[in-house]
Amino acid sequence: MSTLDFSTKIGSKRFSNPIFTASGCASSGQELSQFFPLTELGAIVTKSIMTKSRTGRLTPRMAETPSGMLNSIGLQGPGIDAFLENDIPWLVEQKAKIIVSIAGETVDEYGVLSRRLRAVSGISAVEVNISCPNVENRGQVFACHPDTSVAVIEAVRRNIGGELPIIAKLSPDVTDIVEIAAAVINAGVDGLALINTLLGMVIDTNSMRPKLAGKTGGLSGPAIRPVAVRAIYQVHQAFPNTPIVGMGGVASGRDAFELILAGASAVSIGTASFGSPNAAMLVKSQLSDLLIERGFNDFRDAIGFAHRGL
Amino acid sequence: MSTLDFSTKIGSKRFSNPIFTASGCASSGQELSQFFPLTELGAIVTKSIMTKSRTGRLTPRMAETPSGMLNSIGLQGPGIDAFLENDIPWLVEQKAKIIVSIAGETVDEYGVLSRRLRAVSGISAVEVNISCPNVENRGQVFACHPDTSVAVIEAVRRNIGGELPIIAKLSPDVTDIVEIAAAVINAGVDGLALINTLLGMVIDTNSMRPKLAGKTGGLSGPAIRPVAVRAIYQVHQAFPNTPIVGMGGVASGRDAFELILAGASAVSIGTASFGSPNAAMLVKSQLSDLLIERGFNDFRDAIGFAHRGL
Amino acid sequence: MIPHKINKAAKQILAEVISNKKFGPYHHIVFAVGDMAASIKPGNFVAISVGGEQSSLILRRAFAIYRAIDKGPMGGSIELVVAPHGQGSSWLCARAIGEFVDLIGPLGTSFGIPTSNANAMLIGGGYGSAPLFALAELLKNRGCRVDMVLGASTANKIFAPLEGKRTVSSLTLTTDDGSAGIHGQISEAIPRLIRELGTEVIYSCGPMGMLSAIAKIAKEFDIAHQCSVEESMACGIGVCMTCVVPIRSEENVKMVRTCIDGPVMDGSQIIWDRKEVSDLMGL
Amino acid sequence: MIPHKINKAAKQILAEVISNKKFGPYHHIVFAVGDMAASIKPGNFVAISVGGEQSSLILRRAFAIYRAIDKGPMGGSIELVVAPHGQGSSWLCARAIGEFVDLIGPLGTSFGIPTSNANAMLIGGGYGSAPLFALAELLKNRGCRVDMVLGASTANKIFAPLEGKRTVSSLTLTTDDGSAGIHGQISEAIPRLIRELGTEVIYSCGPMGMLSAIAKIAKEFDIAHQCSVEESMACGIGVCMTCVVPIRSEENVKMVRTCIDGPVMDGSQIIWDRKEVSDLMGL
Ligand SMILES: Cc1cc2nc3c(=O)[nH]c(=O)nc-3n(C[C@H](O)[C@H](O)[C@H](O)COP(=O)(O)OP(=O)(O)OC[C@H]3O[C@@H](n4cnc5c(N)ncnc54)[C@H](O)[C@@H]3O)c2cc1C
Ligand SMILES: Cc1cc2nc3c(=O)[nH]c(=O)nc-3n(C[C@H](O)[C@H](O)[C@H](O)COP(=O)(O)OP(=O)(O)OC[C@H]3O[C@@H](n4cnc5c(N)ncnc54)[C@H](O)[C@@H]3O)c2cc1C
Ligand SMILES: Cc1cc2nc3c(=O)[nH]c(=O)nc-3n(C[C@H](O)[C@H](O)[C@H](O)COP(=O)(O)O)c2cc1C
Ligand SMILES: Cc1cc2nc3c(=O)[nH]c(=O)nc-3n(C[C@H](O)[C@H](O)[C@H](O)COP(=O)(O)O)c2cc1C
Ligand code: FES
Ligand code: FES
Repeated sequence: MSTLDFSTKIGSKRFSNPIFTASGCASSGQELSQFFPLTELGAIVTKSIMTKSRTGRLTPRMAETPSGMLNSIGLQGPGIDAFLENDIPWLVEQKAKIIVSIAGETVDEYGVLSRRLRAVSGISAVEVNISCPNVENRGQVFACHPDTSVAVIEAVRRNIGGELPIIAKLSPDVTDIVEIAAAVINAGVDGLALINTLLGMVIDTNSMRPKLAGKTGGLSGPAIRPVAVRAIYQVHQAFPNTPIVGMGGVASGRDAFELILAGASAVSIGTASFGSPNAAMLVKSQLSDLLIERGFNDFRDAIGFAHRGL
Repeated sequence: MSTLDFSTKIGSKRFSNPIFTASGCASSGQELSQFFPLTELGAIVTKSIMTKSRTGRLTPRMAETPSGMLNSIGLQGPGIDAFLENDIPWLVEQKAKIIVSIAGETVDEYGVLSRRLRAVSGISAVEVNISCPNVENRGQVFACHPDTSVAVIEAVRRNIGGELPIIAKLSPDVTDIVEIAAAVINAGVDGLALINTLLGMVIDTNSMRPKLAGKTGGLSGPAIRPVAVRAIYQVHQAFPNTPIVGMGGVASGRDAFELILAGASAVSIGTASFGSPNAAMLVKSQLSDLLIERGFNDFRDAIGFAHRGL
Repeated sequence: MIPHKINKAAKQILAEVISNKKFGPYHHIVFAVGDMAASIKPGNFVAISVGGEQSSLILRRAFAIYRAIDKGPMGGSIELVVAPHGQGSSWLCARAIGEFVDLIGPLGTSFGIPTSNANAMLIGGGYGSAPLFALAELLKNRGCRVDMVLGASTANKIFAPLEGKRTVSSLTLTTDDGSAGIHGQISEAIPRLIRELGTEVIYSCGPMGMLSAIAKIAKEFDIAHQCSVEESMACGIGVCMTCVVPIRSEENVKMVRTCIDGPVMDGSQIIWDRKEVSDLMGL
Repeated sequence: MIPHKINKAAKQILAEVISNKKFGPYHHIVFAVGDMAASIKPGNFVAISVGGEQSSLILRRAFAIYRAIDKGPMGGSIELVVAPHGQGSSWLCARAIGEFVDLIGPLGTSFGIPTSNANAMLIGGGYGSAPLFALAELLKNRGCRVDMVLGASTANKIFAPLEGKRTVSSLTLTTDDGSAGIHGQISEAIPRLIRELGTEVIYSCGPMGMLSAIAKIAKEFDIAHQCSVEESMACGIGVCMTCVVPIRSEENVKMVRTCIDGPVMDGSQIIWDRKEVSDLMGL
């Protein structure tokens, strides 16, 4: 029997295995903990938290699409205070590895959130969701431009202090994702999360109106996997030393392996958890089998393997 | 029995119905003509033709993905001379409505192609595929930037003369598709074709290498339909008077109707023809039934209907 | 700090189809679910994967549990009433006996039972009547008077099996087209019935429009109203936040998940009017 | 100016599965195809939609026709030999009798028949032997001597049904693991056999590696070689340009569609060496 070192690293932090949940797809963790112990995850990435509590969007908030779905939740959440008071202590009690995702509407808000997090123990990293509409700049999302992306990352870096790894989560809806990656790496991030959802729309052909209350929504699921693989491959090619948390349509060990071969150091499970609450555990065991089958003793040897020896 | 005016217009040209083939998905037309008369199509859009004959890429050139596929053909084709000598006369003989798609690696090539087309009779429009790598500019595709897009369109406009409608085919792989649309509309196009494929990649988990010989490929099929609907909706919102040839994952009358409600004046069938050679005919009859069912007497009243009366 | 409403009994199983019969425009489908049956309460639902292995349908579909039988000849079983509506429900209706489906249940909240005897009115629209029959039995066993009102657009869309009818004290039917029972929308008939029957608590299940109309009536009469709502659900287990309804809270509006805080909810808490919600949210 | 090779007989039909039997690691599947059967020539293939209505598999799968029977008890029928390899072929192998599949055929070119008697060698790898049996019969009826060589990685992967074996003058088996016939790769056994049997023309079908090795041998012996190639096909009908193989042309390389100019092609025209192709293309 082969043994496998399944651990992975992002910045200074080590994770027992590379299977994470994706932000916004595991709620606060409590709902999934009914189906498996959260300690089995490499890490749980919390839903993006904002400074204040948010009601989010009206319904319908989702539309199924071929091998995918649109969502438009509008970042509903309790706000950082309630989050730190309720969610984090519970997760810490479960001994879960925690990555906190933060989101803001202004650069300042990201700074405020980071300051709140610096004193909190039990957190392994902060994921900066910069795919939010920038209210200061025509409502375009921060992740769309290098300068706004950098402004956010610098605010986080300045305020978070210590050695908590910073992961910038990028949007695929850009002309050149490598350019954005370069900018945030330059601004000092320890890792990247690729990819957030693609902007999409479904029109209800009965009502003849956009199906979602928010009109557009984020496309996720297996449909977008080829886009995720391409983005990860391009960015890993340009920056082979920057760890990438890969995500986008992963529903099996084979899918996770594909993202890892492209360059991901860890893989987040999002929409697949909606189809099956056990998805992350399934992916984890299938991936471990596949790695052993392919002769890997150390998971990290597989990262970016598709780039080598061609 | 209701009657339906199914005709549509792009620039000065009228088409008997709004169902077209998508460039590169109907070859020269001869292969499909075995399954239905080409006169049944609103128009056949030919595969993108270049100045010289091209061998295209090595195989594998395709990979199936969830509800989609990647292709990397590399614009294989006979070159404009052989095309005008063989393909066009045959299509004219069939009495097919023809839209010629052109592609170049330099701005000049687009100019050359346009000059060759100006004297050709039997053509209803020219579709300018600007999603080609620009060899003069780091290999980025023309459609990625407003300035390179405009340069191509101006070269076409200058050389084509007469009143042949010019349709610019845009790529969805941009930060702001409305910005690109604005630029080419300003440069004088008569219509837009939305969307070309999304850049994607599949890694073969057996060989652990990119599956396509060309590594990356274009993602098409139902998987990308929500992105197409969104792009069409955004552009129609900004420029309600510019006709849009919509495409991206249309496989049924319902799908076509969705793109039309978003703002498409015509709908091209691409990948669906691979699944079924009759796809365009199926879409056409289902769409006509749906329009009648929803009470439309004139197809054109349905264009962009999702924007109105909300 | 686990939200107290998570249904702790939920399990993911492969459930065998042991019967699938057409019943008017619906399919009455029975699944072998073993132990799960014992943990089911009236109002709970299940979430089922649809489309099979190569499916492009990636999300589960939610179905109210019509009946759960703890120890039948095939062990524990549950029964659903499914309308073949779109791709997923049509796929489910096409399952043959002996096939297995991936099923999670029981999910969500159940109907609350009055602590003392009360005159209960159970109102169901279309297949919305399905979960009300198990509730009727439970209420009757607790000594409540149970009046049932079932409506639909047309006669054959009323789901009212014989066995179910036996448990109720009165049964009133309504159809929009007058093809059976009272002619008109179900909500039009309710006020008179409440007065005549001395209704003290209302249970309802059906389309959102119907529930909203009933909530208004319940408010006018000032009687309790538990309704089972139906919002689009992507996950059914509380992780996606797509299935929310707006309820009143101190601040203004709170969006709660109908898969965890529902589907059975207090009708008076829900803000039924979209305009009111938008206004409260400052949209 | 229609490319003269388009198979004009091609039709899209719904074909009923009338038999589906396991045959070693393969499935032998029979479809009722009516009139289509009469237009089929050895070497033609069909393209089948897989995965059913909600399928995420959007492309057809290509399968060589093993046999076509014009007027059987069920009308015209065709038979395929399918290896359950990935999602699509596994789905096809799981079809029950009475189910219908969406099928287009006959597609592609067929094996050319020598105008005068000739000693023919038919070489098949794995399920690649399937189209060779109908060819063997045809050749035999035209007075040719037919020698067959079938190989696979291991014994049970050789597809060689009894009826098929009867039509040939000699049958040689090879397996990579030595579990049946000659131990080794099929191509290793060929040169000796060509000499012994006085082979004048080779027909082959199987994995690209095998075809390439045979092409080399055929060139050395300077004998004609028709091979049936297998490239990934997105459409099967000539509209997508994904299925190409490089052939020699005046200029340098020409990519031709194996679904229209193939699957049966002149082995000497194909440029088998990838490196050579890249070089010729100036890559
Ligand atoms: C708590 C609950 C209980 C339900 N109980 C029943 C029942 O007992 N019998 C029954 O026939 N149906 C019931 N439904 C509705 C059932 O889930 C839908 O009929 C089904 O989702 C439609 O799926 P489809 O694939 O056929 O339709 P599609 O239109 O293809 O569905 C597309 C998407 O929209 C969602 N959707 C579509 N219609 C509805 C709907 N009415 N409610 C919620 N989501 C919808 C689907 O879940 C899917 O994600 C219930 C729904 C909920 C939320
Ligand atoms: C002309 C021709 C004749 C064939 N005859 C037979 C036959 O008689 N019996 C048989 O079992 N198989 C045959 N094949 C191969 C058969 O098409 C593949 O087994 C099948 O496509 C695999 O599909 P899948 O969904 O099971 O695998 P997947 O790996 O899921 O397929 C994914 C994609 O890759 C393509 N692909 C995968 N493997 C192959 C392959 N070997 N050749 C071509 N495309 C492939 C598929 O078409 C699909 O688009 C033939 C192929 C061609 C081109
Ligand atoms: C319902 C839903 C909610 C999401 N919420 C967030 C969020 O709050 N923050 C964030 O960074 N990403 C969010 N995402 C994006 C996912 O984290 C992930 O990047 C994306 O869905 C692609 O992965 P998948 O295909 O595995 O779902 C959300 C996705 C979905 C489907
Ligand atoms: C095999 C293939 C070849 C294509 N070739 C071209 C091309 O030559 N020129 C072009 O403008 N678009 C080309 N496209 C893009 C299509 O025209 C279309 O924009 C895209 O596939 C989206 O539509 P669909 O999802 O209906 O296929 C090609 C697409 C495919 C799948
Ligand atoms: S359906 Fe996902 S949270 Fe309720
Ligand atoms: S498979 Fe499409 S051209 Fe051959």
